[in-house]
Amino acid sequence: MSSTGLNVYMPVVMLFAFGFIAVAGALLVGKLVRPHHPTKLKETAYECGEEPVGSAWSQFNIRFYVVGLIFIIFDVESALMFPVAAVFKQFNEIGMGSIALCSFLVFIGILVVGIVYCWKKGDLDWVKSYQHSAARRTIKE
Amino acid sequence: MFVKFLFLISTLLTLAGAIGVVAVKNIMHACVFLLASLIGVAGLYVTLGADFVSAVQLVVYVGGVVILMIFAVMLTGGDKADFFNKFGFEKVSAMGNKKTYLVGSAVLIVFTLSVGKIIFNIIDLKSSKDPQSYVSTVEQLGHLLLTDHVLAFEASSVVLLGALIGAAIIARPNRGVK
Amino acid sequence: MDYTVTSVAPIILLPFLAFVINSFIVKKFTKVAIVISCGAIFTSFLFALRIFKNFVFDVYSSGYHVHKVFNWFDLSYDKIPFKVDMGIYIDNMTAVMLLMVTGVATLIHIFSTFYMQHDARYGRFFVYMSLFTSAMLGLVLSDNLLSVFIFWELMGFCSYSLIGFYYEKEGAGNASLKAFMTTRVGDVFFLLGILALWSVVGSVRFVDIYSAIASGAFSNHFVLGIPLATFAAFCVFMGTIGKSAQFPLQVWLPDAMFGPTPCSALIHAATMVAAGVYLSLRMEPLMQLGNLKVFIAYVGAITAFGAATIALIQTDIKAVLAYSTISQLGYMVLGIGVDAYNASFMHLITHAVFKACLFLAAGSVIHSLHDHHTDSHVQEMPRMGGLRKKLPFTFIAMMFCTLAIAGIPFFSGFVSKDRILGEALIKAFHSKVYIIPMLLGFAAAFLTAFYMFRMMFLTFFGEPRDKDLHHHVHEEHISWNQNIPLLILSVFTLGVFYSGSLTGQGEVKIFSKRYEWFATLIEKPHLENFKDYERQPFGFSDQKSKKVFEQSIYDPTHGLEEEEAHHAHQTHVFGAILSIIIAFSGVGLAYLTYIAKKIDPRMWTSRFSNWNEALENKYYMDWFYIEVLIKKVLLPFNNLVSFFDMGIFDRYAVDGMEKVNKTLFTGAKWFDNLVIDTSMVDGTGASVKLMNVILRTIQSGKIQFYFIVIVLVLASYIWTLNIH
Amino acid sequence: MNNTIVSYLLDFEIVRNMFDFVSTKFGLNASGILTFFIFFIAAFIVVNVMAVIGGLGTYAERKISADMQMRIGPNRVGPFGILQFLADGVKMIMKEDIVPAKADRALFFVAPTLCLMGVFASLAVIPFSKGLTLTHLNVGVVYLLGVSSLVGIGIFLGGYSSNSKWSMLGGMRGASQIISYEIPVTLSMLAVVVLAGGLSFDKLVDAQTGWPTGWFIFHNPFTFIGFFVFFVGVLAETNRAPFDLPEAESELVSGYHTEFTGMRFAFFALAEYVEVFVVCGAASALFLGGYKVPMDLGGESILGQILQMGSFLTKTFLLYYVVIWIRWTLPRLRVDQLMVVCWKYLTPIALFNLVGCALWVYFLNGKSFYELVMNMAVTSIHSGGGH
Amino acid sequence: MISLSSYLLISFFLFLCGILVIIARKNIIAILLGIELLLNSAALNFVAYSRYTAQNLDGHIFALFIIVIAAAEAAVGLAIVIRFFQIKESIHIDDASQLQS
Repeated sequence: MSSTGLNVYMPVVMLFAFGFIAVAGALLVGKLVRPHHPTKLKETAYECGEEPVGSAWSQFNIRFYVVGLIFIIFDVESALMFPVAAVFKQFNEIGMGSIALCSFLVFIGILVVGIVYCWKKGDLDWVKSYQHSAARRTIKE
Repeated sequence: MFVKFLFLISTLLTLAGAIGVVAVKNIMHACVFLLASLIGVAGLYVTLGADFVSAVQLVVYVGGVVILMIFAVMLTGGDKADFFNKFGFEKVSAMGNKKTYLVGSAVLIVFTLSVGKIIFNIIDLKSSKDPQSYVSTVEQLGHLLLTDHVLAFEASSVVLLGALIGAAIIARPNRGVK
Repeated sequence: MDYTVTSVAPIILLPFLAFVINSFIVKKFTKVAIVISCGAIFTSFLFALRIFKNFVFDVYSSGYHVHKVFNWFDLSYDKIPFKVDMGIYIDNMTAVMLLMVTGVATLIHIFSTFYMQHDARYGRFFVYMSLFTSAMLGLVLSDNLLSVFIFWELMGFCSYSLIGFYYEKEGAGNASLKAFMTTRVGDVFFLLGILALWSVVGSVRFVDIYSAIASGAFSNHFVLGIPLATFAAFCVFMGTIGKSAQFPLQVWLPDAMFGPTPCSALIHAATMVAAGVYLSLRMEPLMQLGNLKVFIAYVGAITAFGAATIALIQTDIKAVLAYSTISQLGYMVLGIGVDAYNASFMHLITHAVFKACLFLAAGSVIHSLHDHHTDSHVQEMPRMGGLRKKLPFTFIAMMFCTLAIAGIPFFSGFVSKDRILGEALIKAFHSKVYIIPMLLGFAAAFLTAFYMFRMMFLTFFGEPRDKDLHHHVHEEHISWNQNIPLLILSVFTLGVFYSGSLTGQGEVKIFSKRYEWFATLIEKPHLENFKDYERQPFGFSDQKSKKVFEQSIYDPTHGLEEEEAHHAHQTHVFGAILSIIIAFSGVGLAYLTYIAKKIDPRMWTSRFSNWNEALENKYYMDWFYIEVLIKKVLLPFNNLVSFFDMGIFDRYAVDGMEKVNKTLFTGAKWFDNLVIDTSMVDGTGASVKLMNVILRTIQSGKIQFYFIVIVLVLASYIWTLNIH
Repeated sequence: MNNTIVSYLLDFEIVRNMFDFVSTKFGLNASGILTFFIFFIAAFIVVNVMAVIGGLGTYAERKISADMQMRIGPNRVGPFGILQFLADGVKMIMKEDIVPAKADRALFFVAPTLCLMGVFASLAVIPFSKGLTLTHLNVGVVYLLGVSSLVGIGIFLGGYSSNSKWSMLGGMRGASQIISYEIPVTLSMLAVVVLAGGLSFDKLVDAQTGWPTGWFIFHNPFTFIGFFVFFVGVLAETNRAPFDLPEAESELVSGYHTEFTGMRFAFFALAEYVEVFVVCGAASALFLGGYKVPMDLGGESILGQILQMGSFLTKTFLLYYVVIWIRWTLPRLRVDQLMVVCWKYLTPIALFNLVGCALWVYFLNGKSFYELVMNMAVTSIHSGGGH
Repeated sequence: MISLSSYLLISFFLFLCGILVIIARKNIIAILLGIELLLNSAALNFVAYSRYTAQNLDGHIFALFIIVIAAAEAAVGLAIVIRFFQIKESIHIDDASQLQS
């Protein structure tokens, strides 16, 4: 086909560009047509009519991080699993399926060990661990 | 043709992102700049014919690492010094000052000189033909991961397991209370 | 499949696997762990039997060996080769060693299940034992000095942890530390030797060293003016001295008896101390090249004699055995010194068998003698006596072994020791230098017979000296893990297993099949075979084609001329008769002293009182090491260094500045406090601050500072590279 | 290596002639330029069609909800109010663009941009048909995952940049929910990849057949479960009900886009609706035979492509309808239930499916359930004929 | 087309930026960002070399494992940061200069 095989990535770049252009262009076009009368009250954050106190950028609970942590590990492992899964069938056809299956299963088994550990330790349930910690804190204090 | 274009914008994205990570004062912006830089690196991978690596770069970095970084920023209490907050923000927004940047640039100069002594005389920016045509690497990578590098494949899963358990133990909410 | 993979690798892997598994499960399932350990070592014993059969019965050839090499890591940069291989090298010596180690270890494991069963750390003992056994097997199987060194250190660690097994007991910790440190001295030299060999040969594999020696690569290499061959040989031999407790460094072995008796049997009698001798035997051509034989002979003879004399006055049964071990090791080293290669290795094997048996027997004696007042086991011989009736099987086994070690004919000890002494005699006839070692050897033989029988008589004969203790001893019954191992071992103290004839000379034909296998198969490495030697890569499976190695036949002349051989035979026969006489006289003297009570031992002690005192202080060796070497030499050195560090540097560099500051300040205030005051004080103060800052920054926990240092070091390294 | 719309069009004589004509006319190798133009036109068409579909999505949502709640719904603008979304668009543009005082202005712009870029970029690999699709990257599935994870960052930044409590909570929830539910989705995709033996969408679709018997959803029991795992997962990833916690009106006013007005909000909404279409398309391509038509009617010709597109869009819109239907049927989950559903039910099930598929491929050589049954029937008939 | 040296220069520049971030920033999370830059530059080098000099894909494998390591490093490092923040209420690097809190 065409000069290099990389042309297949052309649409990707274009679509990124479209995404950007859409937002930027629309905002620019909007500037021309839309009114702009900022007032103090408009520019305060909406909190159901309450006066916003302090910043929203306060500290969040650590459970979010634990979830993200488990996610990234699984994400990486599945990303590594993709090529293996892609060639699994070929290996099975050329008769090396047992090797592929064994390494695949070992990989998934180790993955399962991780999730089982987190399950047992209560990292997966959202509220309970938090309540435990809160209860302990109150007891401790 | 398109390759050069892609290379160009990826390079621009990468370097701009890197400079932004170095320069900006707001760590959330730094994270976004890092995101840009990583996407640029993914584009560079594409120009190098490493399609799967670039896809994994997108999945893992863009989808995983950056989100984790942002979470960590939020968990350590945001980034602005001028808000009242009991977690010591004035420390959190310590994104370096003149002194540290001076020291860093001095070290960089030394490092650049010593590395440049080697690379600046072997460098040529306008070399010639394209080495290989672009082919799909997924199957080859799968073969390699199952034959030559199978041990590393399994070992990486063990590494990740260790990272998961260790990080979970470290970051567990009710750990400090015990 | 490859021979090394199918039947050699399991020997080392199984015990190691047992160690790995047990170290996880030993807390929960102690029984399972013990079964695993014993099963693993027994399985590898079966494998060793198979190898022994392949080597001795299938191919009956002295030159036959299997050598497989695999690449450990390869850091070769294009011009500079840096490639480290590991490999497995098996010849007849290895096969015999494997059989001995695995067999003895199996029996000791079985005995330990009886001896240690009431112990608190029953399971952990077996974990250590498995690791130790696998390390010993690896050492025997390895084909280069580097892996030998690795396993060597591994065994050192195991002995450290096994000597300190009863760490709550008084002095056990110190004993383990002593053993560790003392052998460390030898290991440092050993490592030096390895490096020296590397510098010449470019490899540390045995075969490469042999070929280098054969091709005379060592000529005109010198370190510090002495030939490098001598230097390397001396360093390697220092390793032997440290490991198998030769003269200057023998102090650790007696203290090593703090460990449980089975581990004493395995480590400090049968195998580990033998490893040193094994190494010297492997490197024998190097010793030859380095003209170190006389030195070795002297070291061995002195060790043998000195240890035997110390053993005379010991009252602790295990101490007697420990000193006899040192003495027997001295014999082996003496054998190396006097070119009795074969005999020395034979003595290694025989000694391993009977000394293991002796220790196990002593263990069963100690185990049966339980003092209920102090709730402890008794090891003192003066409190024993008359145990023959109570412990008949132990008595039988121990008697066999005692006969063997004392050198009574028809027993293994006689065969091997007598051959060593015979060779020494021949050497002595040839050159005057060897006369003293020869005499010391014979004297040690006499003493050996004496103190071993003294131990026997004090333990088993006569009237029980501690009635209450003797009363509590239970009647011994035959049981699979108490005395069956002893009896099995004691069977193998008979000479016929090692040599056809009583003197170990000549050959015996039965059904036209030679039964002089030991003297025939174990030979010095023929260097010329290694001149052009190619090794097979790992997995390359051939049996090195048994056809290539024709069956070797026993050569009664040992390759000597006619009258030479005749003379040698006469000398051997003379030596044999002499040693028989000596042994019997020793036994008789012991009999007169301790059974017939004709002679009062106190008479000896009073007559040689000052010598006796020296013996009781073990020739002041410990005193020398601790009082003189450590306290007078090492500590002052340390103090000097630390003094320079703290005293000079801190005081004068840091505090001194402040002192200067103070004095200047006072002086300034004293006569004038306008100009000098401000300038001086602030200046010096600033300088003090500066110095403090500098000193502090280096040690601050600032990660970024460390990172900067790393980057700069990296940069400097890159700067030094020159790539064109 | 990849077949794109260009490589499909180049099979036609006309196109090649056109290429040659232009090349000779301008005396240069015009293939690159023409490729660019074709791609540009195609991408432009796709983007606009998608925008319209997203707009229609809002309309359809209102209509269907009205239908379910016995209302009439929008009926003023155009016939049946079908032009409602245009009116909405005009209104959005005319709206004043308010940026809160304490907001992070830069990220306030970046957030919707990231969302839209991610969603549009994921359109590149949606297989409308074998030929007339933008491009079949050979890492299609992984690419889809990667770019769609941009949306999560966009949503989070949207919550963060508008410095408001509701938005912040919504953003955090949205990000954590999206990343959590990415795991079961990825694992179900892996199961399909194992069966098909390839990552690009054309490989994945060509491994199926036009008849439902050859779809991956009916391939074996594991994939049958896996489809539902996948569907629930993508529902959560697009913040659709019952997983719309990030924009839960009742708790957080409007979630991460509380502070967004005018076009910015419009882009968030557009991104959401287009992403729903994208994931429905992915689901139909992975599990429901994608663009396959029974008996490959039409084959490679344009007509065949039209038919394929028809079958693909039919399945996709059916799933789209199901999505909306679910939204107006099921109540919303609590956040703890959300996490429990993801980590304790979907992920283990997905892992189980993955292992099951691997074993299926290993032991049954990847034959589908239907094939096995047919073989059994055939063999039994033969044996029956035997006596 | 594009030469190897250009990729090397880009990755070198990334490396420099990473070093500068690590040295100049005082915020631990920012330092982790710098580490990500370093790892990316290394991976870029690997892939570039595997395209231009080597004929095999080992460079890609290396890049994959670098990504794996980077993910693990980010997970553990950020966990440490968060724990440290809960103890010290600060993520200033200079507060992390003692071994015990």
